[in-house]
Amino acid sequence: MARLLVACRLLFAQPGLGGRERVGAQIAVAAFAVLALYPAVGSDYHLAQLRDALLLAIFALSLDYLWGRTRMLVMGHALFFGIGAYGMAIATTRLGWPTGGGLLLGIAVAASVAAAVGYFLLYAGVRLHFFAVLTMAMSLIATQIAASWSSVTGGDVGILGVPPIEFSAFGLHYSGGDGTASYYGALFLAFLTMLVLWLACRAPYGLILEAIGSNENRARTLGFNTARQLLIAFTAAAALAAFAGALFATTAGVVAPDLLGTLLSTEVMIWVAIGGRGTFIGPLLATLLVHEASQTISSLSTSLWPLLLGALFLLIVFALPDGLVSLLRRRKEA
Amino acid sequence: MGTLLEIEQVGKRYGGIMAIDGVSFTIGERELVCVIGPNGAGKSSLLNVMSGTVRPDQGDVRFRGRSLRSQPAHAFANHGIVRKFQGANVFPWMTVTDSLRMAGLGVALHSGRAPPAVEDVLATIKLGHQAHRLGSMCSHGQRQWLEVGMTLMCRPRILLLDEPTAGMTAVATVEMAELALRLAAEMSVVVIEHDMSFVRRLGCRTLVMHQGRLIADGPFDAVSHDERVRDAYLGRA
Amino acid sequence: MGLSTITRRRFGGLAVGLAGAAAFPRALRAAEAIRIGFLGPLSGALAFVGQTNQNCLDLAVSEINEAGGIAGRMLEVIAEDSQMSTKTTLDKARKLFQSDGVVAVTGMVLPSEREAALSIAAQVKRYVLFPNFDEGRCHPNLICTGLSINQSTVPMVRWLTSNVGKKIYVIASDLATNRQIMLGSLKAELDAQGGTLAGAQFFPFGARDFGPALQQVAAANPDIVWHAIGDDPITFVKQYASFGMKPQLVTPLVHESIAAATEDASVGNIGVESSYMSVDTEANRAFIDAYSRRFADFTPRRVRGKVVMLPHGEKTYVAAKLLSEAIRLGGGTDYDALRSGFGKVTLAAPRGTVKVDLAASHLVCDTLVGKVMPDRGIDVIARLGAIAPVCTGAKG
Amino acid sequence: MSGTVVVILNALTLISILALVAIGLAIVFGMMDVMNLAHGEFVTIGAYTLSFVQAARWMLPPETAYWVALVLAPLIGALVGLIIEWAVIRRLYHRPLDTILATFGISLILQKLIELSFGALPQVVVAPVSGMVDLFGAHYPAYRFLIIALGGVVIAATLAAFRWTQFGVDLRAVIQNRAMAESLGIDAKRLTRIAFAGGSALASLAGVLLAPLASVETHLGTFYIGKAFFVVILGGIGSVLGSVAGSVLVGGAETLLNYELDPSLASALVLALAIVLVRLRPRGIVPGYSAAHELLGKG
Repeated sequence: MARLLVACRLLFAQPGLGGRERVGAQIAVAAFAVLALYPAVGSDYHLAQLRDALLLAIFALSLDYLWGRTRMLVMGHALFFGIGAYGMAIATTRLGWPTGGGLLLGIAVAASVAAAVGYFLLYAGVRLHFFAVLTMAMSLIATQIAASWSSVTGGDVGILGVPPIEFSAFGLHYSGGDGTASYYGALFLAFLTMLVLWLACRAPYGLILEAIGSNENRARTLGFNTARQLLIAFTAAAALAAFAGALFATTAGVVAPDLLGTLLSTEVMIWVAIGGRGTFIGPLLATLLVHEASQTISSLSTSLWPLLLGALFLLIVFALPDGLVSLLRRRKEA
Repeated sequence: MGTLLEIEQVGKRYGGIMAIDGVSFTIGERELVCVIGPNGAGKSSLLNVMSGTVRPDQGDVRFRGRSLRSQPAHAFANHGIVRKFQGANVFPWMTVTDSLRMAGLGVALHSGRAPPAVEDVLATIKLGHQAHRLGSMCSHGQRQWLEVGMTLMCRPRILLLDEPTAGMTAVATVEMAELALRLAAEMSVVVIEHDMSFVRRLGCRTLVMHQGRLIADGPFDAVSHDERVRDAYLGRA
Repeated sequence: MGLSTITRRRFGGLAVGLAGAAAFPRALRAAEAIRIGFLGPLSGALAFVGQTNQNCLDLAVSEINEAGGIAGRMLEVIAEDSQMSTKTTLDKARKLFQSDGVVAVTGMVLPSEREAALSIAAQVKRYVLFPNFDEGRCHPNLICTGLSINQSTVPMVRWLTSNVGKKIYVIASDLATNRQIMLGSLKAELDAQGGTLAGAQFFPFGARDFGPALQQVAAANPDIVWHAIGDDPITFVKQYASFGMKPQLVTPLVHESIAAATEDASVGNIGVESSYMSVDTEANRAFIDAYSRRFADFTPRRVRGKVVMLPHGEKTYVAAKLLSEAIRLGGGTDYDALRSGFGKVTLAAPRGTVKVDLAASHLVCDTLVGKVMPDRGIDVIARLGAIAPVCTGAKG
Repeated sequence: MSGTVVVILNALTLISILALVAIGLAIVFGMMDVMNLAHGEFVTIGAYTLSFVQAARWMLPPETAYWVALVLAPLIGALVGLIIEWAVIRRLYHRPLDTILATFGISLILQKLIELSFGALPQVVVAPVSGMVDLFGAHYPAYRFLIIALGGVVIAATLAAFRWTQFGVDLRAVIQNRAMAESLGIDAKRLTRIAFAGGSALASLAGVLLAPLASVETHLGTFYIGKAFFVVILGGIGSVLGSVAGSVLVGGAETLLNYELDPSLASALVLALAIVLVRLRPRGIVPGYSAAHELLGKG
């Protein structure tokens, strides 16, 4: 126990705030302030839209933690988001559990799947593209299972009637069915997630992940059990994705097989890539922006949006190789 | 002087080539050892086996009598066998300070003992003025020092240095030799080198490898006069 | 007609469409219009179905508007692409209902799209008009303009056992509705008629090689193969024909578009539907002619001189016409007015006279048996009458 | 007896197509470390070439036009491949992860361009031969025999070219050690370009072979790309023989399991089996020497 405390102190000791971090922190505080004031002006529709985007931002942060720090790409990350969503839906509609139980079920199943598969693959030295493609395969399998195993998952139609989260604490009542309340809930959780991940990764723990990501062999010879570290990071990312998925299920009210599928997995990769891998605030804001932008683009022209979106991706790759955050950085440095 | 590491009949094959062929020797506590040999003699392969980076096909590596044969690379480091790579293998996107801080954590978490102070190691490797420079921005020589610094953060019992002076100025080479001699007072140090003047300066026990075999083992002066060693270097063997 | 001309016209049309959209801000176009939402797959594997639905909705709306609108108010379509994704369907449904203020949405193809749209519609008390055949889903906010299982599969099995054969093999997409409801109803009716189920196989979406399945079917030697490969009926029909399969192919997925895309492979296939392009009513002739004129460039493919149109299109067209009648009869666009309106409608639809059964969320209309002729047209070879819809799927 | 033959023939049909799609992917992946998510679109391009040539006729009956398309499709695939390589891929050689984003964008654009040119409606294509043939005691569609034969010949030719021609030797050299190959005077950039175009051509050829069995629509390729990636990972990145072996394994297992199990379960089981196999042979059945492996240790 004492040893665990020592380890925590070693791993999560916080260094002073660096110059570049200060810029990021300012952006984060400004973004939070703007978003917190948004309900005063936004319509119900835009509020609900932004709330969903904030939940998806948690999902994006879970990938950013993994991909940005350990360079480990999960091409089927929606697998865990979907498991979280299905866990919530099955627990609340089939088993009659409260939403808290659904949250735990989704997270527990996702973390167990990640731990089992991760142990199996990571300890065998499966990395990089191999790992990425295999996770894509897992998401394909899961989509198929969700569509076929209809007695549990509702099949292709999915599960309907997932209730919103409701709870009372300290004499206050929170109701996820209320637009403004659920918006603030999502806002709080998204920024809390970002804060926690940022604090963890700016501490020495983040250095370890960075070292493993950039040169695993070297890290191993420095005494790090790299496979175990990667497994922990993978499992944590899966749990966080499931958390986001479970929350999403409560606001959407339905879950369907494509929540586990490759399209959502690709989208989350794109959000993180556009925001700038490993920057946390970048992917969070990118999720909000890209989600809104792709909604707008696809409403602008129902027939041409794939062209516009495809062009946007190419533009980002060539014009903003390090994501949106690099734009700010470049300006700062210039 | 007790025995710390035993290399016993180690062999490693790559395709049709025996990179290491039945090599045996021991390394004592606080012993300084140089490994020399012409290109392709199997020096780096030997170091890979000694540090657990590569698993041998035959033979055994024993640390204080315990076999490490089936142990993963990180376990070697946690036992105190820490290596520096050839050609300055640093982390490009980490500052010097961050690299050192990170390097100390692995072993520290395993042993429960705090790592050495980053400032002390910075002073030892003379990079105090470069503390906030990124690994990728360091000169080749600075990276060599940084690599050594990272190994020191692991509190090594046996330090394995693969070509520590490659790309260094003459002055820095002298400094590296001094550091190696100083470190040998606290730990065992094994150095693989090409630079004969450096090896001569260390003036320690020297192992000579040739075509995967160990052909000589003794004080540098004796080894350097050995007929077989001369033949090997001149390509007559 | 050369391909290059199609291409040019298509691109030209796009350019004009874009310019038009840019020139007239949405708010100015129709201040007092009643809005109806289109939400269907305009991209992805089912884009052709979605686009056909969109065409037919546009056609119906312009006909309504040319006839003076609904009590003087014009009808306006706001279209969104569901992208075949649940998340996007939720987002777009929310936009249509909450931001654009549409009275109802239609155009969905997949049951998952229907459910996603319905979950938002229920929150805002609006209607979803689902233009596809389905498992018999019932919901207070839903009206399906296609046949439910008890209107299609059940009478069809009865007809088949007395006219074609008693041994049926089922090959279907691996969907919950197929596995549980379709197969269950089919088997129950088959048992009741003294037939036998020779076997059943379910394929995941994206399955493209039916060789092994067809070999097993041939070994089972049924009289009839009932197929419901929803994601890619064309591939299935082509492979079925290429293996020289003997049993009669029967499917709820038979229409002129598939017949035209499969060369001779579909000829002789029997289908069950609520409408075909060849249905002989005045409304249908007018509808098919108008569609052919207006969407002559939509696809080069023609059957019996008319532009190929899917039965989904007719269902969307009917949905729009039903909605406008319901608004007129109910005297308003809110849920209660619409509900009472739907209860009163009797519409001369292309497929024939239809009424709404509110309790069952479906229409009352004739069930038609069609057969693919060598000219790729489909003839109605039997009418199974108007069967009252029953909830076989989920309720509420 | 005849049942077994048909099982084998069914497996061979799937294997031929999978292998043709996967070979190009494996080479590009191995040589350039590029995960080309737009590779499936070349299959679509091939299928649309067939429907276009058959629709245009040029005074040929569709059965004859098929053979024209069989020659034309690889050329068009190669041309489009060259353009994409020149415009995008070559600029991203050192940014493997960005290629995922870029090629996903290209895939979206290509699909939409095809749809804009030909419409969303599935295209009509006609097989050059029809009817059933009795061979090896099996009653089997003639066209499927043709797929197996043509696919087999092309795969064998590719294998031979990779193994015995100077081009193949150079290519393998680049895959194994790009820097070394370049220092030996091999023009790696040119070779990469040719390999990319060649891989695209093979995928387009697969598209032609496949088209008469499938629904020719703009998403045709996407159904194969996932499986093809899988075949490559399983077979060994950068290895042509590996891709063939991977195809045999995935195609064979899926066909066989289809006879015993529910098809959904079968394809899920194949993917799960493949994961197990990758665990046991992390570098694939026939390990290629690829940049991707080396990346593991590089900073």
